[in-house]
Amino acid sequence: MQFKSGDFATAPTVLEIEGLEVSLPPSSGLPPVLQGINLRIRKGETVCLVGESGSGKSVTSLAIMGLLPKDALAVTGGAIRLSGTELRSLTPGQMRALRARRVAMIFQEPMTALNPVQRVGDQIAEVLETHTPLDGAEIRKRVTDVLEQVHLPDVERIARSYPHQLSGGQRQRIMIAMALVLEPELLIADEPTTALDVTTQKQILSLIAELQARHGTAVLFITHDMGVVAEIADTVCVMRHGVLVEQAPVNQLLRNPREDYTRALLKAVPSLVPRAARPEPTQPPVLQVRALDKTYGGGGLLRRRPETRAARGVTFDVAPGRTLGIVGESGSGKSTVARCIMRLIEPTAGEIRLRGTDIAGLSRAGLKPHRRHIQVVFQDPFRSLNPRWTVGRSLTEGPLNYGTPRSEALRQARELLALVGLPEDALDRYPHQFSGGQRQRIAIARAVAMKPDVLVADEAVSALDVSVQAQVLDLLADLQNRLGITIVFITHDLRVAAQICDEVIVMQKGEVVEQGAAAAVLANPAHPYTRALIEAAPGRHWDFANFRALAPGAAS
Amino acid sequence: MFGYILRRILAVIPVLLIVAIFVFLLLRLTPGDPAAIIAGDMATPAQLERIRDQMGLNDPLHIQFITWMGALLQGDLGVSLISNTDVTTMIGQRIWPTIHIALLTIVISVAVAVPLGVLAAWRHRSWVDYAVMSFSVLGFSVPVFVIGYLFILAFSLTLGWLPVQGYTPPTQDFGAFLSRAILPALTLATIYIALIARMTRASMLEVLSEDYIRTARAKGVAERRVLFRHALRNAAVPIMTIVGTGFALLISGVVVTESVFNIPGIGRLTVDAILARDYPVIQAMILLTSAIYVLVNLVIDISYTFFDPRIRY
Amino acid sequence: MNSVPQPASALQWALRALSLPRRWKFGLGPALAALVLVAIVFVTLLSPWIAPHDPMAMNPLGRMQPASGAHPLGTDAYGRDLLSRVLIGGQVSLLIGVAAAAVSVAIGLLIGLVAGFFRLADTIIMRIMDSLMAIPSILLAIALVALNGPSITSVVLAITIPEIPRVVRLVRAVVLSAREEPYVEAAIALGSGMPKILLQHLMPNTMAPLIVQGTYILASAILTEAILSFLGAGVSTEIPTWGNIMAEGRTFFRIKPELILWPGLMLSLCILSINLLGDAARDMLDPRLKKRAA
Amino acid sequence: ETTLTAVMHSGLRVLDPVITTAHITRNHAYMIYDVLVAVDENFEPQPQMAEWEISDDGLTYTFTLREGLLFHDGAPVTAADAVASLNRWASRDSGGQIIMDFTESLEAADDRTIVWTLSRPFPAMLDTIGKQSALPPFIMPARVAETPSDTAITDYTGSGPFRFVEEEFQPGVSVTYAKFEDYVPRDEPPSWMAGGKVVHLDRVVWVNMPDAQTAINALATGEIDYMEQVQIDLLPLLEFEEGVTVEVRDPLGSQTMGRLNFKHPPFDDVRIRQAALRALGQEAVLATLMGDPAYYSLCGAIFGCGTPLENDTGSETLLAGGDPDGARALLEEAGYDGTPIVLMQPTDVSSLIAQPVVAAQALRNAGFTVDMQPMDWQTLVTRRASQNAPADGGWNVFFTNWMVPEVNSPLISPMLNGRGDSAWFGWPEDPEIEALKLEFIDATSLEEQQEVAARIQAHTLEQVLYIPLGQYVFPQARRDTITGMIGSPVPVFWNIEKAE
Ligand SMILES: Nc1ncnc2c1ncn2[C@@H]1O[C@H](COP(=O)(O)OP(=O)(O)OP(=O)(O)O)[C@@H](O)[C@H]1O
Ligand SMILES: Nc1ncnc2c1ncn2[C@@H]1O[C@H](COP(=O)(O)OP(=O)(O)OP(=O)(O)O)[C@@H](O)[C@H]1O
Ligand SMILES: [Mg+2]
Ligand SMILES: [Mg+2]
Repeated sequence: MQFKSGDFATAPTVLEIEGLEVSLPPSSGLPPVLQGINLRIRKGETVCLVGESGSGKSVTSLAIMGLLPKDALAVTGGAIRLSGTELRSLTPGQMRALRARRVAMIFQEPMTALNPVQRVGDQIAEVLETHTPLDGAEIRKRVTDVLEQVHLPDVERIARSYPHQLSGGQRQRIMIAMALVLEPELLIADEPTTALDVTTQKQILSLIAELQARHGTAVLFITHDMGVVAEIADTVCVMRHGVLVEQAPVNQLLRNPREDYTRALLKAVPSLVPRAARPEPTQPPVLQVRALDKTYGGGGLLRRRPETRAARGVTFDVAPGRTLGIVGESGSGKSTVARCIMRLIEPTAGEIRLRGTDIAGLSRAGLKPHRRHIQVVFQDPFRSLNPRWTVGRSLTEGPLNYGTPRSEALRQARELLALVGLPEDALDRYPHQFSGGQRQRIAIARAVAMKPDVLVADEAVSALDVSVQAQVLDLLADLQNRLGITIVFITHDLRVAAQICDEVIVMQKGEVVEQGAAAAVLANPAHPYTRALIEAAPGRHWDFANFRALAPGAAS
Repeated sequence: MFGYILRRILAVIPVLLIVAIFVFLLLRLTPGDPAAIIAGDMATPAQLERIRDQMGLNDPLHIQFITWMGALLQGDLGVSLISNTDVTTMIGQRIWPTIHIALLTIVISVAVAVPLGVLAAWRHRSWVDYAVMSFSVLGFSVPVFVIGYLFILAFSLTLGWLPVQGYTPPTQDFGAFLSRAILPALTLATIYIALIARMTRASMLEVLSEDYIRTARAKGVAERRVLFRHALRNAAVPIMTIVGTGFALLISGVVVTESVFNIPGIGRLTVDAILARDYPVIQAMILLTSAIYVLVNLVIDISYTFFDPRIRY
Repeated sequence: MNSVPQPASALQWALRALSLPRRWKFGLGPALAALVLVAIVFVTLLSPWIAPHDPMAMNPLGRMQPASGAHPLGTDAYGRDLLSRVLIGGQVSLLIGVAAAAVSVAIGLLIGLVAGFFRLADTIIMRIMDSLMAIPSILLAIALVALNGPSITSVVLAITIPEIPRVVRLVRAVVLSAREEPYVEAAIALGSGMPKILLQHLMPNTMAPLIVQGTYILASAILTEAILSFLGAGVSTEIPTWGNIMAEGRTFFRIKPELILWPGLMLSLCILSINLLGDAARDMLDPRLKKRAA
Repeated sequence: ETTLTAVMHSGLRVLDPVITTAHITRNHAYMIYDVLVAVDENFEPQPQMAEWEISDDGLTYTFTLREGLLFHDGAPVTAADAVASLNRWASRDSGGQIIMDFTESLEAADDRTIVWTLSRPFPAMLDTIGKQSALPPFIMPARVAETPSDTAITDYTGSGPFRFVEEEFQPGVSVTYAKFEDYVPRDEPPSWMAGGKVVHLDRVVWVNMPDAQTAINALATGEIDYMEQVQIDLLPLLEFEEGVTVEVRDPLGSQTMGRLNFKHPPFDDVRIRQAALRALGQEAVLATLMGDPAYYSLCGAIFGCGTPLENDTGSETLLAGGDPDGARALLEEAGYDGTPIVLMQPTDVSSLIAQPVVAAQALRNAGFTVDMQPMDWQTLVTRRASQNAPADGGWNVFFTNWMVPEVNSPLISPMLNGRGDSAWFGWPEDPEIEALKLEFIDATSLEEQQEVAARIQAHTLEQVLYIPLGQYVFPQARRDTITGMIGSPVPVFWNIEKAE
């Protein structure tokens, strides 16, 4: 494994944070969210910020941007300097002129971060309109370019689409494009690739690297994916509970982590080597999907827009107690399949048999008795939680629907919160008061609370740091052992897939291109796309848990 | 979408049919006798009876309904019982002043209220917010005629800038139209400004706490643009609803302003007709307003899909 | 520095003494508003005992008197005591205003939720609403009074029926946007029934616009009542209401503006307080606007 | 070109002066039609379109049309037109009906001569066809006058001093008249509806302004020239207005009155009717209605004060402000059981709003139980025609106003009809009043008429056929640029000059 080995001793400092403290309003009586953060990023350097979910990574980046939520959080101490300018003393106007042009940020949750009522192309163009004197045609050209740079297919259609018409990964790439389009001095990327498949991720990472090489962009990269860290970091910072616990060059940190927490974190990184196969199932499949088709309709005021065939002839079976992984390109139709299975959207054609019944054509009322047997964790945890409901209320909603008494439901909810590693007082808080990973854990807890037969998890762990991720995966495994839950697990993370899946299907452009036992597919990919996927897995030559490189050949 | 619009336009027909039956029955349930108004105070019961016969008011209800519907299907709205004038002509004379003033009112209201509401939401709980609130409260709770009188007192009687009353069609003399229409439009606009500003504020407050607003700011977009391009459009659906239903209401005429400013609009026509039980005029007016409502509502519904592409029909 | 208790803190102290739940942290504005509203309702209810004169007793030879000791606000065109009329006027006005607002919002909300959520219901319900909207309340009022005789119920109905479609439209519009939110899908996936989704997930989204619309209806119902009563389709003009006191004062707008001023002031104060309270309630319903409290 | 813009007391909607008795329609008719004979300010009939001769036996009236009379379409006015118009009028007007009862023949002898032969003398003949209210016999072309009298006419050709501009007519909003250039006025000076109708204006526009303050403001700024009626309470607004004159044009004004329902208890009992009369006082009603004593006068005369038949027998308590104690005693005596009396209150007619309110209070004071029911005028008009019991959609009391010229003679006053079901609403069954009216017809001199009238007055108030509540008049307002208005109960627009 070759780490980046840039020497920045002479490079000018782009970002310098000294003693940063961010607090909740004094009336809350809670300790500061961030304490004494010191951080420096030099020209051309990539600093990766890793750490527990909820440790303050996003808050740090928002503080730099000067975009902390007004009534909730405020910088209460320290300094943030961009190339020597103290940002905290700038007027709002000066700060505005700086954003996107000199510091750009990619936000963690692309669905909520994009304006739902504007075409994504226009949202990118707006950056150019605001900060450059370019004319309409030039702007359009630049937008098309940048969309191509982030490897979006069908650029014309995508630019014309509204956010809700794009897949999670496509939205994330829109965010990335928006941040990159002006080639800023400092790029803050808050988990920019969690929703991307590894091939796309690789392209994005190289795009950022390219930018860095050309302009000396300084990058603050927040991620949970140690593979990515291994690939791109110059320096790694580890955060926990609002404090920077360790900061070291990547080489040193991966080989010789100083802090116990860092060691624990690295130990939790799952291996790319598929786990040992479980015995073949004997029971009949609990979920059967046959020739599933989904076409998104065109619409348009007078003229019909072209349609999108998001799923074509998808067919698979899952036996009780087994885990099926769905991997594949972003925009290949994974979420579409999941939403069809859940019957949240109407499949265009095909059959979905849940415990023997075809639910593809059932009415709303007819579906109700089946709902409790199949649950979902959405790709977009924030939007899938009602912002006006406390977490407790969301967690008990399902059980209450099926007759669990309130006190019992609450007790369960509290247990589940503990299981997913959230404090008990979370029950009374609202979704917007949590970090991205915390919200995802809430969403998982909500689905699990129903004790379903089938759990569809759409990128359920991608926003979690590896240690929590490991806990959650253990939790799922445990549930599976105890209750025989069947899991359909949609993921980009081949490490995760390798660790928990019995079977894997690989999707590309709405079709299943490869299908089989996890060990077989991941170890000996037959389809060229699968092979490309595995090739692209970051950090696949490093054995994180043991702080050393893998023996050559072990991974492929 | 095109099919949807077509369906909605076709839906006018059943709506009008329901309204027609409903209004017809409602009118026949209300006491009142157009014959009496025609005949005047001195008429004897026998004379009244003869006039009623003459006007067909003594026919059985279903006959009256069929006669009326029959004529209606041929596009004939009938003749006013009181003035013997063709109803189509009457409405034709009276609807334009109402439409012109309604348009002017809505334009003024939206132009003033939306920025005010945006400002109030942006400076939530500041003096701007409270000032907008106080203004709205006045707009809600002061009778329209008071506002009208005050405007007349100020602009016409004291300053002598504008005429007190009357209406000139814009096609005839646009300057004269404006000078006469501006006060009634402003008067009506006070209520609508109040309502729309409050609605804008309420709706904007929800939107301003969304993540994409933060994104827009992160792009370095000017605050004004953040408010008007990003937030307002997301907040637009309820605002549009209020504007739309308000416009529909204005189109059906506002009696008080029409009286205070002596505008020959359809609001007065309707009320006069109701008070005189001039059945053909009332029926025609209500049919007309419901047709207008259906169309205005269609426009509102279509505008939703423009403001919020997630809305589908 | 200053040991004299500030009115603000005195007020907050008073509220604390009433031991309102701590969650109900009022600002000064809403607290004042609540106080004003309670005061108005109180005075209105007690008016038969407080009012210095019989509000209906006429004195044709003592019309339009200026304020005096006997008539603190003067007398009206029939020589009736204005103060007594304004005090008692709140009874019918508030009843009609509150009833009209409550009924139209409640019914409109229910219908609007259903119309917004179910496509089929939408087409049918909204066409019916379109037709209802076109019926002038004057006509309706005359018909209702003819059927039931003059009563507050008839007036409320006549005002409410054309108002409901407007509420329905508003609610529906909000629901149309909100129903596409993933949390609604999540609720469906969790097996929540339609009533629950409509009432618990979608309804809170409609609160902010409904509070605005509701206070507007309240105010306009009070004013419309006067118009109806002057067309003989409302409550008797003998019984004072804020609306008909103002409407009777219309002629005297320039001669004796007090006739409009006092009832208008009462009405404005009511609407202002209700608005302030509504805003406070709304802020409380929307956790994102609420400052984070421990 | 001079245009006079006038705000009239109401909007013009009905254009047929025979089918309706609405004052605005009558005013309109005086603009575009002419009459054969007209009463002058001394209540004397004078020739207008025609001179007359009466045969010595008083049975034959020969009318000769003036030369040069033309309709607006250019056709000459002929005797045949006049006969057709008189016939149509007589089929509607109560006075006309009486004459027709005595008519042997009514014929056009030649183009300009009309011969009207009666079967018995009818001394009030000329007064009746020359009356200015409520239904004067206007002369229309024969083709129009042939329309049945219960169908509204649709051709508005007249021979009066103004032409109706049909294209500019907006019912209830505005109506435009243009000077009829070919009109030949008489030579005498104008006096009420008689005399020369010389037109100095090119156009007259009547607009209806539902809001009284708007009209006042418009008058103040000169946007209009004339207001037919100014609400008394608004007079202070014009007081200091330069260039505006407020004055009374109509010397008689109107009478306001209450009418009881004879068909149902309690007012089928004369004592209870008398109690109601005693309960009321004119001053309270008038003061509330008008405000300023300059514009009302207490008047107990059913034929109006300032008229030849004036007499106020029996009205003492009304003039003295009521006698609640006397009323209570009468109620006691009659054994009134407290049944609520239904008092209809029209809420949309400004000249009738105050009476019910004041009366309700006075009646309650005297011990009546009153159920005052507000309603719009149309509802009232329907309901007053109902002979049902009050609790069942009928009524007990309502109020109305008549112009004095509409009640100043027992022959025309609708309130004095005693023919039960065919009488005016309230339906008194009173043969005695009918007999008295016949005596009145036969009276040949004013003195004789006054004597019978006094007995009618006494009888009316004793039986309480109705309760006269006094007389009032609305002032008019004009810009000072308007001169030459003649005083008369009907506002007319001839003789008026407008300075620029
Ligand atoms: N608006 C807010 N109000 C109150 N607390 C908040 C708010 N936003 C974040 N927090 C809290 O601040 C802490 C840090 O959150 P932050 O979003 O920075 O976490 P993170 O490190 O980005 O986590 P993740 O990896 O899960 O995204 C968390 O405990 C979170 O609950
Ligand atoms: N509502 C919609 N209307 C139109 N097109 C849609 C809609 N939703 C998704 N699509 C399109 O369907 C395709 C599949 O989307 P889907 O969300 O299933 O992808 P995915 O495999 O989940 O991708 P990711 O890993 O990026 O989440 C994409 O090309 C997307 O643009
Ligand atoms: Mg985060
Ligand atoms: Mg997806």
